Amino acid sequence: METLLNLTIYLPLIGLLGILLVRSNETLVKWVSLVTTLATFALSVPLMLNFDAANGHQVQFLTEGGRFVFGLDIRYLVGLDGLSLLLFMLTTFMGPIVVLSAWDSVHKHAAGFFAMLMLLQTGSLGVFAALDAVLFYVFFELSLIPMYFLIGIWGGEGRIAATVKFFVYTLVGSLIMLVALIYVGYDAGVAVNEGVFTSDLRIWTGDAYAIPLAQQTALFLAFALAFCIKVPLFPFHTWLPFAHTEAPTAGSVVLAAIMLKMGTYGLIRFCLPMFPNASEAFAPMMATLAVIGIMYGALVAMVQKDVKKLVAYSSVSHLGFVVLGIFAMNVTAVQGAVIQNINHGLSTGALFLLVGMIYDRRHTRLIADFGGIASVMPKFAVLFMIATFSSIGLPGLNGFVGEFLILMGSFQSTVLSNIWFAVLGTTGVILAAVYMLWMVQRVFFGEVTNEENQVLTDLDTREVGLLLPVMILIVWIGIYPTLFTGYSESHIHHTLERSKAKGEQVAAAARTQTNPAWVATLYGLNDDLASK
Amino acid sequence: MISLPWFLGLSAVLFSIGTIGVLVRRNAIIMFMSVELMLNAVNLSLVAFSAHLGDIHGQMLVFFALCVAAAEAAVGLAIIIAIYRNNLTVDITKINLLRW
Amino acid sequence: MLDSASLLPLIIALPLAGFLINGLVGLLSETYRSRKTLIGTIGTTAAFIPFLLSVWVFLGMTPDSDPIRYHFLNWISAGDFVSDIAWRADQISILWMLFVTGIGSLIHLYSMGYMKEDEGYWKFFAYLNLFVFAMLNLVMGDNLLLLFLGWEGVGVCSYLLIGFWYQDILKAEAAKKAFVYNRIGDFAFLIAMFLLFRHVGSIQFDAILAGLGNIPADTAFWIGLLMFIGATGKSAQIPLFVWLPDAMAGPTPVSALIHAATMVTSGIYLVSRMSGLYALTPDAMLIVAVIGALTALVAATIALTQTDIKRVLAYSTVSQLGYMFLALGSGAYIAAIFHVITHAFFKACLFLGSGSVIHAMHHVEHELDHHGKHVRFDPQDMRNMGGLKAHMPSTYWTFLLATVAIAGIPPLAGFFSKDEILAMVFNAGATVSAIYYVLFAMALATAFLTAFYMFRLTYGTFHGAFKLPKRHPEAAGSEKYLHESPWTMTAPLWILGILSVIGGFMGFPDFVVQTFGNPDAHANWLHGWLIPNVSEAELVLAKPIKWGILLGSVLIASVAVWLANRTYGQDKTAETDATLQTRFGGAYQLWADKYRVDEVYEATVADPVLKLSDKVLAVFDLKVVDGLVNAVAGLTRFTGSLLRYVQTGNVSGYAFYLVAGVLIVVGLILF
Amino acid sequence: MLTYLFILLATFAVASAVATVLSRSTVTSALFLVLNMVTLAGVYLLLKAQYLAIIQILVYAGAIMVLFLFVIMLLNVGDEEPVWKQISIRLVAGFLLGTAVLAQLLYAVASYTDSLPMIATAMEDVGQVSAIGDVLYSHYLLPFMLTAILLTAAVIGALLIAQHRAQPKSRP
Repeated sequence: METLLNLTIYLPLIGLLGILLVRSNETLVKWVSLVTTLATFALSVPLMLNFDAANGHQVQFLTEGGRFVFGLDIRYLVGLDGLSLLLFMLTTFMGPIVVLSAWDSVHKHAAGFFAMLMLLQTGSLGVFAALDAVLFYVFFELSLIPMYFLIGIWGGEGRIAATVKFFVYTLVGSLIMLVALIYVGYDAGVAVNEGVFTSDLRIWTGDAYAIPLAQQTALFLAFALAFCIKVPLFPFHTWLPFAHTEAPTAGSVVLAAIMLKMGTYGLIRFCLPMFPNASEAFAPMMATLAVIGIMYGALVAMVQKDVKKLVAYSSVSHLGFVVLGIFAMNVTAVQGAVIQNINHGLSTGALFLLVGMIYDRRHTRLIADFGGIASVMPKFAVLFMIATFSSIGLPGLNGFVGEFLILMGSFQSTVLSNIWFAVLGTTGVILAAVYMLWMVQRVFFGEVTNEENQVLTDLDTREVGLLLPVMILIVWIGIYPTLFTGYSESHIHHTLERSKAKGEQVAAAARTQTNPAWVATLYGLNDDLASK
Repeated sequence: MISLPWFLGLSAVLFSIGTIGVLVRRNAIIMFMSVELMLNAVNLSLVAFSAHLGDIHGQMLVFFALCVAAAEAAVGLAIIIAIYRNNLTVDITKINLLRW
Repeated sequence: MLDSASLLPLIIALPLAGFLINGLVGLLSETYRSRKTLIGTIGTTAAFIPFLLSVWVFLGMTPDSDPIRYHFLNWISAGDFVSDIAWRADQISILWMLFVTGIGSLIHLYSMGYMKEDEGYWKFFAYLNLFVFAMLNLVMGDNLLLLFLGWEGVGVCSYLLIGFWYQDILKAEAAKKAFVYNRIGDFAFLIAMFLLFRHVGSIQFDAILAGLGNIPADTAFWIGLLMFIGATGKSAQIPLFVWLPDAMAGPTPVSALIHAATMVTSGIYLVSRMSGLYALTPDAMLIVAVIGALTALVAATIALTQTDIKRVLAYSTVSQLGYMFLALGSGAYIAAIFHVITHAFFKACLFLGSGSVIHAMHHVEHELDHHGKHVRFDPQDMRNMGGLKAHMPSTYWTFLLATVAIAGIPPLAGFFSKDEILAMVFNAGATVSAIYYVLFAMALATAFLTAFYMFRLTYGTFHGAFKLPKRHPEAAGSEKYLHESPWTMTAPLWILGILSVIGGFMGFPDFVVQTFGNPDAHANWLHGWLIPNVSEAELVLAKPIKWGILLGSVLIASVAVWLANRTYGQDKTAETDATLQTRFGGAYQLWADKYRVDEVYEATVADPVLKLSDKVLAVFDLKVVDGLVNAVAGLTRFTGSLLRYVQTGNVSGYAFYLVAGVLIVVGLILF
Repeated sequence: MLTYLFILLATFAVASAVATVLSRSTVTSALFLVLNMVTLAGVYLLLKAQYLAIIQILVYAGAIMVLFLFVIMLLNVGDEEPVWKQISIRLVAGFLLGTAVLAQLLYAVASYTDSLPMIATAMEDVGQVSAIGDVLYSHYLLPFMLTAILLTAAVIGALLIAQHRAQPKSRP
């Protein structure tokens, strides 16, 4: 099983070599990529089937390499647990779909394009499987590079500006994280690893290692900044609409479905267990930003003239839900956030795929250029409607499950201790209906006003075929989400429980010594003393 | 017997003269020679320390510095030749390709 | 002997199967789409068999039997929160199941005739089946979340069906409007659910009932209020009622099924289901009653001025729904449910009748076209109609029956339910608060108006002369094209018409029997059926007062009918409308403008939000949020642009920096 | 005796260094540098570093400076104006900075004079060729080998850089 996991991660690299071998033959390149991604998915299925969901909090299929940097405890550690499994599976699942979506639309340097997709695949899989912080960081950045080229070479008109913004913005965030990461590595090394730098996440998040309050604050902010830019949380979201609009369809899909998830994944993986006190202290702030993001993203999406931009802003809104769920810090909400990660990947991924299909035909994405499409492209309209309803959270489809659990959880949250976060977040449900349905109305309904739309052809077998698995999953998760939430349940449960215990332990230790005034205020050390 | 500070003082004077040469001359070759002068000054203090401490490693360092100086001279002069070919001058004030 | 519990999933699954068959096969196969009889039969059967099964389940139940449950699967579970997909049939939900599937299958049958010419026939039946599926989930759900699934599901079906002729952008717009208004209600519903879970720890109905004691009084008020706001969205009450009249853009069978008989009553279902909760909070009940009475009156006045036959019925529906909420607010859950059922009968009948009329008018338009006279007129405008009585007897007679029923003339269905509501409101005035007396007066006024405008409609449509030729001279002689609808359409009309006549006897008032016969007799079957399951307020009025209210309501209805006959009876619709307009002046104008609610919402909510988003937020996003990011980047660039002057390209310059730097560093070490 | 010799050598060294820096002609400059190297070799002898003194003359004066002279003649660079006639800010600043460096270095030497070591007893043997050979072929063997590679690389690099290209690029 360990071998299988490693094979799954690196198979796309092998595929990449294959692509380079046959690079002059476009057809062959496409088939090699398709077979590679399909094989990757096929290899990952046994992982899911053999995963012991009841022990989801334990790392499974662990590969433990030796130290590969002299004098530092940096190891090759990959494995899956309940948190990463679903995202890992989503990544392998989206692989063939993304390749298929680019089948007929990429002709410029096709080999390069598909090679980048393969590299991206390995990078993303590595991010989710890595259990060593340095390894995580390496994969985190590795996935950035192919995306930079995907947007920069195969993007639209303003691709250069968009890709530079995307790259620099995320890189700035992750460099700040790198500084924090090195600090934690040495600190943990001194504390629990005989003075040797360690980046083993099991040690970092383990019970033995706790970070004092003042340091927690700075480190939390550094990590959270990196992840919030990646998510992206309001007000760090401005790279997203540009990147999405300029990216080729495949790029948009991977960006929305997988890369944004690295941010929310990081928040759960690093921030909650390592900085329990800081997470709790900053939870209201993060939740405020998340709620602003939910409403703000929705309102701005409402007035967009470009379909892709609209979907991009809707992502800001949806991911606001996820962040809200994470910082509600109870099992219900965090579970909702985990499943909403998957849901957003599916529904927004599907929307980007669909927008890409109509773009291939009409070479425009402006809402005003369409109208009455439903009459000419019925299959397209049906699939688009399903994706839309999933995106606006209709019960019975996947989007609802995540949003509902997040809102339910944050409403009951003791950390947020204020129902208004959930109440205001719920307005996103109304706004989502407004902007999505208004767009649908303008694109699909009414008479066909534009002559060019009169001759559009409906989706062909390839296009329907690549959307069908997504649609099936959308319905499946909507009706039987327990199957999916079951994988992460015990992990979330353990993480929250242990981080709570660790937080109490750190706070108790802090009370026995004098603290700077801001620490005492931020973590309410004085209040507790007074009340005791 | 001459004490160590005398040698060091001489080294300092030579080093400073070399520095001034690098700073004030415009001829690339003379600047280069000034650099050699500075190098020699440093070598001198190394040898002096080595002798006064009775430690041979200082002299070994000078030995290797000499080798590096030789290599450096070869490459540096080659560069000067290349520059001269392109610009027909060795006046470094006229060579400012890296200007903003 | 069939086990009732195992029938429940079948009841749910059949409409879903119908949807999947018609929807998927229709989408994929061109030939299947043309086989309309097959499609219609599948659709109708998928609704009718569940009706038979529901009857079977119903027959196996007694007023105090336990709810029948079927647990299908564990739907959502995360942390403390658990929700199953499980269905239940109890005394309340079985009533809805019966008339949803019953009226549903009648309307399926009707649609086979009505939609015959439409190319979206397969889609229509698929949507109808999906609606029945969702509606059954709504009423059979064993917990609030499954109810919510049905709640949103019927919203989607309503969206799809209102926008069924989506080529007309106005219809698509109306569909979106309906969905969004419903969503506003859903928002409140969700919050209510969160609050409830917070205090009770479950959203399963029995657990909620058991845990009501844990809810503090003020929270109970908020939950009650929020749930009611949810209900106002779905059941078109003030302030969210404006979507329903626009929803008439959908095909008429849809208006009959969704926007009159079933979906719009789900708000009443919800409140009745939560009756135990409302019993804790009289304040919330008062709000429900006030809103209900206001809606009833407001909608009735608007209905008075409308000329579109379907819009009159739509406002009438809103008004009657207001009546039901008034009943709920007065603690008269049984009366409300009673009115839901009778209303379903006569309002479905009225809508289907109007559909039959519209069908005929379309036919006229079509025939005129066929004969080369291209007359464009609105087939729903009653000013073009008149005298249809002679040409469409079945439609006329059933329509008349339903009109009499809604007007509250004994012994038709509407009379009994309306009278019970009036009595209960008066009762609440006597026992709870004097405000209910005001509401009682409003209810009486509404009853008067209802009878009046319904007869205005009937007279305008069916009596007098055919007015189309008068308005469009080219259409002279077009009355010969008028014809009665096919049997698939008239049969449901007759069934519903008869039900409107006899339906009221299921709730025959006890005191009438008690006056003339056995003083302990119970004639009110519905009361006996529901009383163990709802927190009904106790009727304490003395018998003479009850008689007084009964006679009073009959009197008011009769006066209204007599007045309508006098003013509208002799083909004087236009003239009387004009007289009313001069007599009431500004008020009439306000009614005709529908109280300008749409315009007010547009001006106070929609426009500002859109402007805010477009002019402020979208600009803010680009200029301020992104501007800050760019400013940081710009600062870096600016610093660079200053620092680049250090790069003189001059070797001795660099040498200077180097030496100076060494001086400084060594200096720092030395000193 | 040795002291006088040191003073003599030092005077020569400083004078030749100044001349190297200030002379108008590049060739003169180079020749003065050779003189400087030779006097330094003398100073090395005073320090009993015979091996280095010889190497200094062989490598520096013999090889490197010959290379310099070759290049100077190859390029045939003309004489410049005397340094003192081209007074500019650069010149003044250069002299000031150089003086500052000198002051700093002398200060450093002066302030640590007391703690500097006196001449070691083993000094006699340190500079012997045999002593150096001993260390060079044992302890410093690897760096010594690497030196060979470095010199080879330098030769190849110099060849490549100085290679005559078909079309010299004009200055952009």
